[in-house]
Amino acid sequence: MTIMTYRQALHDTLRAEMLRDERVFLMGEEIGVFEGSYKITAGLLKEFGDKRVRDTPIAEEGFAGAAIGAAMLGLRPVIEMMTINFSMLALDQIINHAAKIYGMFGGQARVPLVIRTPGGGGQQLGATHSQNIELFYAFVPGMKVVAPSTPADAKALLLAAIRDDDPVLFLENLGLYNTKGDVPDADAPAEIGRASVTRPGNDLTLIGYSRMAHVASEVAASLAASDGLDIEVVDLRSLRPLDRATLVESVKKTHAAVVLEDDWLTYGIGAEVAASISDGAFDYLDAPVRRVAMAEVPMPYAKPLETAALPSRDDVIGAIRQTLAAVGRRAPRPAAANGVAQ
Amino acid sequence: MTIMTYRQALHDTLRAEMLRDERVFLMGEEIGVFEGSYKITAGLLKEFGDKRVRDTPIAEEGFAGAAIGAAMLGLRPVIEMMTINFSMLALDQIINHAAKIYGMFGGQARVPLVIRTPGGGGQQLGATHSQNIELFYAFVPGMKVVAPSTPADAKALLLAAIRDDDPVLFLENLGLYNTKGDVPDADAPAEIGRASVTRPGNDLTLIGYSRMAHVASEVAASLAASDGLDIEVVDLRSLRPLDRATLVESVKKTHAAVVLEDDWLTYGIGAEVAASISDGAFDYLDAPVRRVAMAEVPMPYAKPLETAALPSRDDVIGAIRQTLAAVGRRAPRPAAANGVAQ
Amino acid sequence: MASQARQRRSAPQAPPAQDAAGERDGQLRAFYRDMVLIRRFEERAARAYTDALVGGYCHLNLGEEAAVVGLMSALRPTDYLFTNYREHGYALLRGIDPNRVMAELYGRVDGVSKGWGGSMHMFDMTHRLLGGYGIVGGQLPLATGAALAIDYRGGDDVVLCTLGDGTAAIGAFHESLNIAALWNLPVVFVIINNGLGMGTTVAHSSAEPDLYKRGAAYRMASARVDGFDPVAVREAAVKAVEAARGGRPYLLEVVTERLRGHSVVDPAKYRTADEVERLKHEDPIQIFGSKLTADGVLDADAIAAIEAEVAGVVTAAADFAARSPHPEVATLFDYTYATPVPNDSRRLPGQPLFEPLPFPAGTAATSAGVSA
Amino acid sequence: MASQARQRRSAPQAPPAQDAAGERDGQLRAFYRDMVLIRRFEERAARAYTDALVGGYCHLNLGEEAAVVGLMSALRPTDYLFTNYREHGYALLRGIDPNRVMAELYGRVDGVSKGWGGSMHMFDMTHRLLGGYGIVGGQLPLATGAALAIDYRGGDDVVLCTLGDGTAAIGAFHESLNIAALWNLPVVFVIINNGLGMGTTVAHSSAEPDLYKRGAAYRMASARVDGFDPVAVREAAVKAVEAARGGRPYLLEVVTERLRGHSVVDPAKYRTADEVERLKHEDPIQIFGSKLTADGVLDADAIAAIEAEVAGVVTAAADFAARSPHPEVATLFDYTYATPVPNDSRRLPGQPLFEPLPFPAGTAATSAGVSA
Ligand SMILES: Cc1ncc(C[n+]2csc(CCOP(=O)(O)OP(=O)(O)O)c2C)c(N)n1
Ligand SMILES: Cc1ncc(C[n+]2csc(CCOP(=O)(O)OP(=O)(O)O)c2C)c(N)n1
Ligand SMILES: [Mg+2]
Ligand SMILES: [Mg+2]
Repeated sequence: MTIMTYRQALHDTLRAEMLRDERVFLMGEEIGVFEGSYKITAGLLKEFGDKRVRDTPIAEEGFAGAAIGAAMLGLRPVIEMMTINFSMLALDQIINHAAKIYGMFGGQARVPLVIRTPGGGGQQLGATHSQNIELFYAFVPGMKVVAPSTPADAKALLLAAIRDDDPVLFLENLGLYNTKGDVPDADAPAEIGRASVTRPGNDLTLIGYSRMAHVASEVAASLAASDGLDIEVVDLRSLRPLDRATLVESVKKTHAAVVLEDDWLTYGIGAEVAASISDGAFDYLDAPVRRVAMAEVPMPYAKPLETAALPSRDDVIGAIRQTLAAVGRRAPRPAAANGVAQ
Repeated sequence: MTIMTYRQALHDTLRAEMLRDERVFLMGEEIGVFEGSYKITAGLLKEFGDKRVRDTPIAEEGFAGAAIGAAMLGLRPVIEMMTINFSMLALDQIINHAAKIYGMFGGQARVPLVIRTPGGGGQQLGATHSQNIELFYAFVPGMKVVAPSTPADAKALLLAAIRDDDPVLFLENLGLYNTKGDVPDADAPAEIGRASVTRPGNDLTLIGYSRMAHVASEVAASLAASDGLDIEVVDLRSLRPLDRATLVESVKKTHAAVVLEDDWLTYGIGAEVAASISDGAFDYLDAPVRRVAMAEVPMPYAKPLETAALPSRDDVIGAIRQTLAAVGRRAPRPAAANGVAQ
Repeated sequence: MASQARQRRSAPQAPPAQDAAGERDGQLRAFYRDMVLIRRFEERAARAYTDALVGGYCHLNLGEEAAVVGLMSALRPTDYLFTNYREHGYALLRGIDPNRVMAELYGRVDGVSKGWGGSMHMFDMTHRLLGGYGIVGGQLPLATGAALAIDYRGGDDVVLCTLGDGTAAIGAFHESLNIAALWNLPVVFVIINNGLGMGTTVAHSSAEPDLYKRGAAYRMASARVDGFDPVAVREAAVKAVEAARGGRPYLLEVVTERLRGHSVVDPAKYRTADEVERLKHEDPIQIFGSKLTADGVLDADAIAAIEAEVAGVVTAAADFAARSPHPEVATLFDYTYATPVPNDSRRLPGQPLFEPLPFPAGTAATSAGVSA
Repeated sequence: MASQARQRRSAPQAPPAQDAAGERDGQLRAFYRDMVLIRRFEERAARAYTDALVGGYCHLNLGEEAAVVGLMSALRPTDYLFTNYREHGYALLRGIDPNRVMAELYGRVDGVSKGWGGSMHMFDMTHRLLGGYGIVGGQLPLATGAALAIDYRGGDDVVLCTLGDGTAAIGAFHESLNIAALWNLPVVFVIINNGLGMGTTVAHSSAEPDLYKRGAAYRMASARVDGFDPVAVREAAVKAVEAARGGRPYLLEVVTERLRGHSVVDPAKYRTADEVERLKHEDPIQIFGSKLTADGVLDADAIAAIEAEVAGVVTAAADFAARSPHPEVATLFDYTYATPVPNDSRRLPGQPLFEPLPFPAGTAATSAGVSA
C-alpha cells in the first residue's frame, strides 16, 4: 500500500503498463510536450519517446479513429480526450466504429482501446466545458464504461481497461485528481462490470460514481457521526455493464435509496439506477428512489449560478433526510421481511 | 380533415411553412435534386428554388453548424439529417452550440432551428445505421425533442417546432412514413412538452413514442378485442421537456405501466419514464414498471438476428400480461383508493 | 457529368506494361476477366436484392470495375484495404471466395462477416480487407491508424483506403490526411470519383472539383488517373503504393462512372436524358474489351469463355449463399464484447429485467389493502 | 518558434496608407492606443484572475494586439465577427464598453454576456460580436451560416471569423471552408497563427505549415501577413473583406506570437530558454511604438498620455466590474429556452422530482406490514 493522489495512481499505472507491454502507447492532445492538460502524463514523453507518447493535432475524430485503427491491428492505444466535452467531436468514431467493429464484422476484429477523459464541473468553465456526458457511452452496447472514485480504483480499473479487448471509456474527474488514498502495490486489475459496497449500512443505500461516490462516502461518514445514521454506500464503478444485482441486493436490505450524479437529472445515469432499483427491489422499497443531480440548464459561468446548479453536500443530506422521512411514514415492516440479507 | 400518410403530412407542412414565412428554408444532404432519401422534400426544390431548398455536401458538422449560424441571424432553417445515426457527426454543433448559445450568451441570441431526422430499425441496415439515439438530444437542456407517431402529430408538432425559437430535434421514423391517418386542415401547432392520452383505459398504462406509440395503440386495440382489456395508451410526443404529470396521473388511475421504446433498454428513454413513474406514482403502483426495448447488441444484419433484437408485438403483449399477473398477485385495493381519477 | 468523361480523357496515358508480351497479355486478360467477374457478381446481387434475398442497402460497383481491378492488382496480399459500403468488387479481388461474399449479402453464417455485416460491412482479416464501412468517411481515420500501427511495429506493409468523391467534403478527410502526412504514415487514400454522391455532382459538393489537388493542403503527393483503364489505374496505384511504402502518403483520384443508381433501389431519376444516353456508351468493360480485341489480346471466343467461367462462379456463389444457414438467434449476444465481463445484458426484448420476484415472505400474509 | 519571426519578416510589406499625412498619423496613433488598451486590459485581467476575481479559463491576447487592431479596423460596424475563447481584445475593439468586458470576466450581471459566458464567451449583438467560442473550431460552421444568412437576405455585410493555427487541423475547418467557397459566401476566415496550439507547434500540428496555402484546397484566395504590423494587417484584411463582400470568401493568415502561456495559469515550461529570450525582443507594441517614434508620429509624452488614458479606462473597468452585482440564483432558469414550454425542468439539485405525496387516502388506515 502507498498513499498517493488519484493523479499519481493514473500516471504510475500508465507507466507500468507501458513498461509491461510494448503494444501499449499513448496518444492525445498536449499529452507530451505540454505533459497533459491535467499532467497525468507528465514525464512519460521523456521516458518513452514520441512514438509511444504521441502528441496529436487538434482533431478528436481523426486521432480517436487512428487509435481504433491501430487497435484493430493489435496495438493497445490509451488515448486522452482533454475533457469529456471534446469527445463529442469523436463520437462517430467511438460509437459508430470502436463500439461496432467487433460485432459488425462477426467477431473478426477487436478494438482494445482505452479512452481516458475527465468529466467534472464546478470550475466556472461555462456551458460547453462543464458537461458530464458519460451517458452517451454508457448507453451503447459494445462500449464499456468505468468511473473510478478512488486512487485505488483508478489503478485497478485502468489496469483492467488496458488489458480488456474492448473499447473502454475511462471516466476521470477534475475534482478527483488531487484526492488521496491508499493504493495497493500489487498488479491487481479490477473486474469491469462490478459495483462495490464501499460502506455497509442498513438505513438507506446511497449510490454514486466518480466524484459523487466520493461525496457519498463523505456524507455517509458525516451523518453517521452527526445523526448515528447507518448508510450503505454503493460505488457503481462500472456504468456499462451496470451491476444491478449489487444495487438491488443493497436496497432489499435498506429499503430506501438515494442516487447521486453530476450529470443532468432527466435521462441521466441515475434514471437507469432508479428505474432498476424500483423494478428489482419493488417489493422492498419504502420510499421512492430519490435522485440528486445537476440543475437542467446550460451551465452558467457566474460562480453563484454555477454553485446553485451543482449538487452540494447539503442537497445530498436533505435528500437523505426527506427519503428517510418518507420511509418513516410507512407502517413498520414485519420483522421477518426486515434486515434479512437476500 | 384529410387522410394522408405521415410522409405527406411532413411534406405538406414544410411546404406550407415555406409559403407562410420567407425565413424558413431547408438544407440537407440530397434533399433537392435527389428529392430526399425518403422523399419528404419531393418537389420542393422545383417549387422554391435552390436558395430555399439547399443540397449540401456530405458534411453534417458543417451544414448543421451553418444552419445554427443562419438561425442566429434570424433565419429559420429546417435541416434534414438523413438518418439519426449520421447526426452523431454533427453532435458538437448541435449540443455544444445550438443548445448552448441562448444560455451561454445570456439570452442575446436565439437558435430557431429544426433538425428533422428519422430513427428506425428493422430494415437490415446493420450496426451503424439502426440506432435510436434520440436520448443524446433528449438529455440536453437547451434542446427540445419531439417525436410524432401519427400524421396529425407530424403536422402539429412540425408547425410547433418551426415556430419555436429554440433548437428542436424532430424525430421521424422509417417505419412510420407510409402509415396513414386523419390530418386536420387547420393551422394548429401542438404544444411542445405535452404527452397525450391517445386511448383512455383503466387496467394498465402503455407508454410509447414515435413508432412505439403506434405499436402501443395497435396492441391496446387488439387486447381490448381479444381479452377485453382496458389499456390506457400514452404517447409521449415530447421527449424534452418530458410530461411527467400526464404519465403519473395515468398510472395513479391504472396502477401499472409498461414502457415501449425502440432504443436500447439500459439508460434508454424508458429508464427515465420508468424512474419518473416509480417516483411520482410510488404509492399507486401495483407492479414494477416494465420496459420493452431493443436487445443490447450492435444490430446484426442477418434478418433472424435483427428480428430477435427488435421488440415485437408479442413481446409487448407478453410484458403486459406479465405485469397484470404481478398486479393480480397483490391483495385487492380498497374501493376508496381505486379507480379514482386523481 | 460530361466532366467525368473529360477528366478521364485528360488523365495521363499509362505506359505499356514492361513485362514480356505474353505475360502482359495474360495480365490484361486476367484484368478483363476480373472486371467481368465484378460485373456479373453485381448483377446477380441486384437480382437477389429484387428477389428479397438481400436486404438493407446494396451499393454496386457497376462502372467501377476497372478501378477496382487496377487498384487491387497494385497491392501485396499483406497490404491492408479499408473501403466503404460499395465494396463487393474489392472483396472479390482481395481473393475472398465469391461464395462467402454472396453469402454475406444473403446474411448467412458462411458470409465473410458471418451475416453480421451485410452488403456494407465485409471484413476478412486473412485477406486483409479491413472492412467496408457505412458511415461516410468513417474508414479514413481507421486506415490512418492501421498505417500508424504498421509504422509503430516497423513492417513495410501499406494501407490503401478508398473513398467516394462526395466523401472528400467530410471533416474526417481533412483530419486523416493531415495526420497521415504529418506522421509520414504508409497509407494511400484513393478517391473513387464516380461523379456523384447520391444525386449530388462533384461540382455541387466540392469547391475544388479537381479532388486530387487537395493533397497539396497536406504537402501530400497526388495524381488523377482514368478509372476506365485498369492498366493506367494499376500504374498509378503502384506509384502511390511505393511512395507510401517509403513513408510518403499519397492521394490518388480515380475518375470513373456509376452506371446505375446510388444503390439498387435508386432509379436515378435526377439524371438527364442526355446523361443517360451518354452512359450507354460509357462502359469500362466494353471499352477495355474492345481495346483488347483490337489489340488481339482477346477474341469473341475468349470473351465467351470468360463469361461462361464467371457465370459459373456467380451461379455457384448464389447457390452456396442460398444453402448457407441463417445465423441462430442463440448467437445474438456472441459479438457484443470480445472480453466477457459480468452483468452484460443478454436479454431479448420480451424478457424482464428481473425475473418476477416471489411475493416477499412475511408481508403477503399480513397485508391488506396494500398500496405500492 | 524562430519560424514565426521568419514568417513575419517574409510577409509582404504593407503599402503606406493613402490618406493625408495628418489623418494617417492619427490613425497610427489610434492603432497604437488600441494596442496598448488591449495590453493593459489583459494584464489587468491576469491580475484579477490571480486575485480569484475571474474564474474558469482565461486566454489573453498578449502578443496579438497588432493583429486584433488591424483586423478590427477593416470591418464596418455592421459586419459580423465570430471568434474563439481568446477574444477580450476583439470585444474591446468592436467598441464594447471595457466595463462590460471586464464585468463579464468577473461574472457579473453587467457583463457583456450577463455573467453567463465568462472569458471565453463574450457576445454582443449590437456590436455584432457573435461570440467567443470555447470549442476549438466550433465558430467556423456558425460563421459560415451567418454568411449564408446575409447572402440569403441579400445584404452586403461580411462575416469575419478568426481561429488559431492549431484549429486548422480540425474537421470543421475543412467542412466550413469548402461550404463557404462552394456557395460563394461573404466570409473571411482568419488564422491567427501564434505558432502554438497549447504547447504544440505548427510544425507538429499541420502537415502544410504554411497555413494560408490551404485556401487552395477550396479554390479560395488566401494570403499571409505580418501580424506585428497593424497597418499591414489592416491592408490585408481590407483586401480580404472586400473580396468577401463580393461573394469571394477569403483565407487570411496573420503571423504573430503568444507572449505568455496558453492561458493565465500556464507557465509555458515547454518553451526553451532561447525561445524565452527571443520573445523578450518580440513585442508588437514596442516594435510599433519604436517605429512610430522614429517616424515622428509618437513621442515619449504622447506615449505617456496614452498609457495614462488607458490606465484610467482599465482601472475604471475593474472598479465597475467589482461593483457590478453577481447574478441572482433566481435567474438560473431564465436562459434554458427562448420559447417557454410546459414541463421544462426548473429544479435545483436539492429539490425532489415530485413533491412528497400525501399518503393515499383509504390505504394508510388499513395497511399493516406494507411492502412497497
Ligand atoms: C456520415 C454519413 N452521411 C451520410 C450518409 C448517407 N450516404 C451514404 S453514401 C452517400 C454518398 C456518398 O458519395 P460518394 O462519397 O461519392 O461515394 P459513392 O456512393 O459515389 O461511391 C451518402 C450521402 C452516410 N452513410 N454517412
Ligand atoms: C474540440 C476541442 N479540443 C480541444 C480543446 C482544448 N483546447 C483549447 S485551446 C487549444 C489550443 C488551440 O490552439 P490554436 O488554435 O492555435 O489557438 P490559440 O490558443 O493559440 O489562440 C486546445 C487544444 C478545445 N477547447 N476544443
Ligand atoms: Mg461518388
Ligand atoms: Mg495558436
